[in-house]
Amino acid sequence: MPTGKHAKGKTVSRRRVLSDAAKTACGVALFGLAVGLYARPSRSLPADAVRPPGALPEKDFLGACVRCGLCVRDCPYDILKLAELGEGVATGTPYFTARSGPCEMCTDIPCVPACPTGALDHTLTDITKARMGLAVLIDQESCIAFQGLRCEVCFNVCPVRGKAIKLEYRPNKRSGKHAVFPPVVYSDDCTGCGLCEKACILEEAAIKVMPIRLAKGELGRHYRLGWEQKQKAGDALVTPDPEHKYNLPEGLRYDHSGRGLIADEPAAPRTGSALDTLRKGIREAR
Amino acid sequence: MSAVIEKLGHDAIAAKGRLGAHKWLILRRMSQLAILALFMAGPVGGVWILKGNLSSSLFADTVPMTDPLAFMQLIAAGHLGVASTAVTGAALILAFYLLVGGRVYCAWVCPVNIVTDTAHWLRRRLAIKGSARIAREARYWMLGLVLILALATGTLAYELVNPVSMLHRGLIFGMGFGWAIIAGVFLFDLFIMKHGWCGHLCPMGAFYGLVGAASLVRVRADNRAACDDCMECYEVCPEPQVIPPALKGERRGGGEASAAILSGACTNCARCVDICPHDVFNFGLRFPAAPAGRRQPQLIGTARHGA
Amino acid sequence: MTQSVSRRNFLKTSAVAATASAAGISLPGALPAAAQKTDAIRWDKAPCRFCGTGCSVLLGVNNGKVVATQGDPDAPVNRGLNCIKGYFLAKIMYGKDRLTKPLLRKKDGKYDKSGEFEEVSWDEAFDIMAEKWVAARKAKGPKGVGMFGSGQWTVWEGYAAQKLLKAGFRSNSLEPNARHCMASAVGAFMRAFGIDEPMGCYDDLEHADVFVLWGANMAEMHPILWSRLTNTRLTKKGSEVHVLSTFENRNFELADNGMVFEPQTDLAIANYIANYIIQNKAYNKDFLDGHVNFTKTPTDIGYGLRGTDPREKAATNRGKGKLSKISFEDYAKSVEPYTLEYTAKLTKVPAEKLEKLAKAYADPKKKVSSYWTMGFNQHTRGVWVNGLVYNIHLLMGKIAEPGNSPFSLTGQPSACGTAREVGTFTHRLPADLVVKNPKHRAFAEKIWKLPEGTVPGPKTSEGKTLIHAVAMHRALKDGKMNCFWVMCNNNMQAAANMNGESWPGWRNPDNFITVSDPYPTVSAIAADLILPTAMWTEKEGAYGNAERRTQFWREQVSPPGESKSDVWQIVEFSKRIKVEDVWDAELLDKMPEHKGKTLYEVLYANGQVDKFPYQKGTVKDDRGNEYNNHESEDFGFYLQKGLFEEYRRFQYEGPKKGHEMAEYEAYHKSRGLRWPVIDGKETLWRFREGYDPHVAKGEGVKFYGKPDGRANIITAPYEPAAEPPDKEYDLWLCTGRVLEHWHSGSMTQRVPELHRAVPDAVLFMNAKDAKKRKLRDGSKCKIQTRRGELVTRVETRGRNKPPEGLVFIAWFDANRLVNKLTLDQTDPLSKETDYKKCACKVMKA
Amino acid sequence: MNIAGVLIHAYPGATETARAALQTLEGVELHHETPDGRFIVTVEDGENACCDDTILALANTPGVASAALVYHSFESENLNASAELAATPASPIRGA
Repeated sequence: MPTGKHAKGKTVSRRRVLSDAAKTACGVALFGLAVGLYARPSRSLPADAVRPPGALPEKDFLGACVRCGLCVRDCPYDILKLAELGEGVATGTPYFTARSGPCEMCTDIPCVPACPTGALDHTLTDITKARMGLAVLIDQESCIAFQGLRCEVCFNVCPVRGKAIKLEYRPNKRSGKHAVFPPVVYSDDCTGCGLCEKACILEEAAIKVMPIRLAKGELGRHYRLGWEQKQKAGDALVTPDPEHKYNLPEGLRYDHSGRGLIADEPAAPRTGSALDTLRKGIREAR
Repeated sequence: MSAVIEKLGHDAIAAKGRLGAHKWLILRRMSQLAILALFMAGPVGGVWILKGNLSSSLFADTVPMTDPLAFMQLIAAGHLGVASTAVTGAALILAFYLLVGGRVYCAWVCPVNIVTDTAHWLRRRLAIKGSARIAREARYWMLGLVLILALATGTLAYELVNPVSMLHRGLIFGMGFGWAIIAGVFLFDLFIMKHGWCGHLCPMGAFYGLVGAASLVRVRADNRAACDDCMECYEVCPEPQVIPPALKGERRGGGEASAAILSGACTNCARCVDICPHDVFNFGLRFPAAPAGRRQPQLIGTARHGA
Repeated sequence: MTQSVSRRNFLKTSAVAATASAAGISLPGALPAAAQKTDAIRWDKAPCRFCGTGCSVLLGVNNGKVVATQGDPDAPVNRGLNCIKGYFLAKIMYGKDRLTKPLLRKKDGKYDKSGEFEEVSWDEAFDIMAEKWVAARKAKGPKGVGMFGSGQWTVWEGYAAQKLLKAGFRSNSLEPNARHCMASAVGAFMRAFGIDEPMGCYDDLEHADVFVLWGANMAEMHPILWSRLTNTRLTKKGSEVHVLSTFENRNFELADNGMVFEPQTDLAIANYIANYIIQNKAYNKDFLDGHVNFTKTPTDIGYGLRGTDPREKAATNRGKGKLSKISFEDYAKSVEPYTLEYTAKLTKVPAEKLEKLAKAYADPKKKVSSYWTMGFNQHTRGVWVNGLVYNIHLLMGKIAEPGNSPFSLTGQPSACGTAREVGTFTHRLPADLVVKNPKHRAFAEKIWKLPEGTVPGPKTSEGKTLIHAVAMHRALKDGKMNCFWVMCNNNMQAAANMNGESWPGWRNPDNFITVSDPYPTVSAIAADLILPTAMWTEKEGAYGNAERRTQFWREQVSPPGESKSDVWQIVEFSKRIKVEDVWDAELLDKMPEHKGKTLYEVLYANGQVDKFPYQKGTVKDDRGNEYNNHESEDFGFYLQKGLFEEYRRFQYEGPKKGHEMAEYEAYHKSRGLRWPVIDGKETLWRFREGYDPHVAKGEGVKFYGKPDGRANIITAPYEPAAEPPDKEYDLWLCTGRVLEHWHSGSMTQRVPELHRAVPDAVLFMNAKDAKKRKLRDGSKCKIQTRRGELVTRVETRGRNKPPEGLVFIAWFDANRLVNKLTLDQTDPLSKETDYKKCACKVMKA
Repeated sequence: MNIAGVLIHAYPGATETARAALQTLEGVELHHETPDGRFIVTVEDGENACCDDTILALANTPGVASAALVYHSFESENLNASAELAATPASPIRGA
């Protein structure tokens, strides 16, 4: 750094130079402290702002995005916008809100290659592998599908339906003769695109895209789910028992790992006479 | 000195005509506005020549350009796996400014320069005196701070408040409260400190200053023999400390100084070229050191103004 | 102060009510009601406005506006549940662009075909309409005028329309849009059983073990019935669900045996199952001997296209349907060619799936219920394929008993109640009577107190009178029909081949088209006179759902502006037609007392329809709430009750038994009664002794619709489709609906949430087909057929997954008029349009 | 503000005297009478008769066999307090 020596050859004392430098340094450091403190809260993304597909985890993303807006330009559905000062999202960084403009999950993902710095991870080529967030059906009380009504709009509009979101079939205990079709989200496949949140027909969406860190719990590493392990291994991890034998009364069998006690019903012969079928018909109806 | 201020530029106008005396200023403004227009053509007119903003952009979907300072902040923030587009973009811009002159960015591209120039012009019209005393080196501390901030917070913290990217991105993508920071810079330059932001604080200016130190195209005082010490170039130059070596020819450590203004701080804004009635200054390369004397241009009109 | 005083009164009333109830004293007058009404919403029942399931809902009305709805917890069909459309019933009447005044195309003050719409009064609207209708009737005879009604009409709207056309204008040109949806089902019922409407009911959903869906997207089109079917599948051990469809849809999620077959080859599948039953001797010999005749139907009957079409010229037995008796052996031989290998190859369905289905039908122990809707009915061999499933059920004797039920599901809320039972078809009269039978015509004239010969037969001195829906648009285009009144449907958007037939027909300069609708639909835009119509609970009404359940509702809110109900419009219009304008002098001489009268006095103020007095407060519920009835207030008598009671006489005194209904007031008290209702007792399963009062003791089963009490097994072969794909148009095009929207979307598209959920009709396409045409999910594409083209977006990840070679698109979108693409091919017997299969090509747009 | 609903049983044959006596009591209002001599009566605070005393007094008015208090609503005089009381939301779990 050139020292402040004046052209006129008047020597400036070293002390003065150092004190000047110190004053400048302090002023700048104070400014730096202010900016640093301001930067800290902006690290936490508000829950309803969702980063574009392929975005790095939030902390790394803020260190990788130069706020250039090229991804905003290349989104064919124009849902991305750059955060403006005062919007709670780090100024200039791209985001979308699921309820008003969800990601339409383009199969060729035009926004990712557009990012010059790699803040949107260029290795993402299959849109179903994107993890922008996780849809969670938070409010089961207001979701009318949980009450037994036939809605399933979120299931119908999901581009990864049948994997990211499935309908669970349950008998409707209250009505006794209907079924209930509650939608269930599976975090392995949900990309967090937000199409379900936008389509939800309630005044306030019952299904919302949450940041993954808020939505996901985590199984202790010390424990595994037995049936999943068996399926993954393809076979029992510990060799199954040899065949069991039991003392049983006549006409009964015992299925060890299945349904337990089984009575063999004699097959009812089909009588030729019309009256039988008639009487059987009414008996069964009652 | 006040007499000089009122009649600032009259001789140049007398010598080269109103247009000739503002040639470089007009060219500069056209360049700044043209770049902005190219960026705005997309969202406003649907004509996509230049996409993105000054932090990073794509020319005709092929040529990537990235702001090198932003690139350095990325590295400092720990994002080492920067994608190739940004690397080529930064290299391209760096090479360009190495060629054309580091702080050419400030004079010919940066939108905030228009803001600070207006403030400076207004300051002169309102004859506001008094300027806070901050050393010009403060911007180098600011540059260091920007990189330390990126290192410490792991994010591009400075970009949250950087007026340059804020203004440009605001114009293209939506300003929000960004205008508050721009107004801050404007008022700072107007009331608190002459050439406050660009001259003393802007880390981008500092960065491009360092790049400019080695750049090829320079303003040269080849015709310094014709200088009649009217001091108008000192008045209009935002970085007056760069002029004496080239104009006066004495190098601090003695010996003949190069006719070219070598200091990186010079923004190649060519105000000196415009203002000087005797065409002492002109654009050239940093070599050769010796001034190439040139025939004195014919004076239009006869009045030679007083000292 | 006022607030606290009313609060005090309220508390005092509560005190009185509580004390009275504690002491078991019933208080006179409105005191208890005032105490009960906590949030000032009046609840009353109504059947849902949409599909044929017939869920009952409770409407909450607060100072003249529907503010809330709820599923009716006490309704047996849905027990408090609704689908997504039912959930929004409160919003469908309040679209922003609701029509409130009649609109007539005018130029410088006079009607002009190419003028702009201007608001006119009801008088001016009906005057110009009467003038046009009388002129057209005189000039072009019975076919000069025509009315296109709907399966969404209430029962009395259909009945009043029938009287206006058949008795008033002496013309049989009355068709419902149910021609597009249920005509094939009716044809098959009449040929097999001699009487219309299914013999089972919804309880079969709980009793059956096996469910077979033939071309029925129940999961989306009958959501609550699908919910009941799913519950049985989940809770009953050994129950199975078989689904047959031309593309994979939502029902495949629950299907144990889902089959995607080549369009039109369902004929072969049904014949194969019959063949399997016969080869394995699984048929119920006693049932066949006791109750079934074997017949065959003429083959190669064409595709209902215009006569000039080469395919029609090539048809040997064009439009013929006369059955002829055959023996059981002949029938066995006729289905013999449909072996498993042949059927599997033809249908492209894996053989083991076909066999699994056949086994389920053939297993005597398993109760089987078959369900079908448009996949079977909208089919160029619709009547045949309906009959082929009846054959299977008849072979096994699995019919008309709990759990065993071939069940033709109805699309519209009152296609059964109005179109089929009241008979608003060109060839029908109420309660299964037919126009071509002189005795039936005479009976109608007796009930209606009209001179003999008023109701025209199929052929009169003025030429042929019968004209079905598709022929109407052709007649409009050819100028044979000049006046057309479209009520309660959106036929411009719904009819096939819009560019070729519908649009030129309606815009033919010498035609006068009237459309009655609450909203500015595509049909309204194409019309010359638009009449603003009251919707659903803005009028007293009655619907009949798919299980013969007739449900009534009261007028709960007043229609907006000057809009009036369809029945008011029909009866008001009849005031402007003098009898002399439409009856010839010779007919009038037979009943001179009608001379000089208007059709209103002859048809409606005839001592029967105006029998019941009406004054404010006549209509009230058992909780003391009073309801309006804008029609009866206008005409001075209880119009709806009069029409219904006169209609009921057809059921009790008419030649055809088996359609009896309860009296008017009973339906206001209950959530619908399943007819025949004989001395207050409903019928669940028809033709079965013990369940059906028309079957005497000891008869077991009696198909009393047929003179000999025996049903018909009708053999029919597989015949190819009218327009299969070829080199240039290389894909099948299938059209249909989605759960979130009803028909042409004129109501559901105006509900913001439903529009947001499903904004536009996308083209469901197989991913491989898309890749071959350089298309991917979401890219714009153009669909083109020989008749028109359309631009929309491709969907390869959606709810419907078509096989390679077939694409599907819904027709609810007014911006993407799918029926520009479809072919106006029909089943030559039932004249029902086939929207499910024609050839198209798809390219990048 | 006190409002009470009281069921009065009169002695057989003494309904006339009971009715007359009831009408004289302040703050008492006769609403309904059944043939078998039962009265439905509401009791409110009068200027100088407090509701509770009146209820006690009812028991021993001539011709009255028994007076059973069935309904009693007491609210503080100012309105909004009572409004809040009325508007307490039903527990969310059970649903409105």
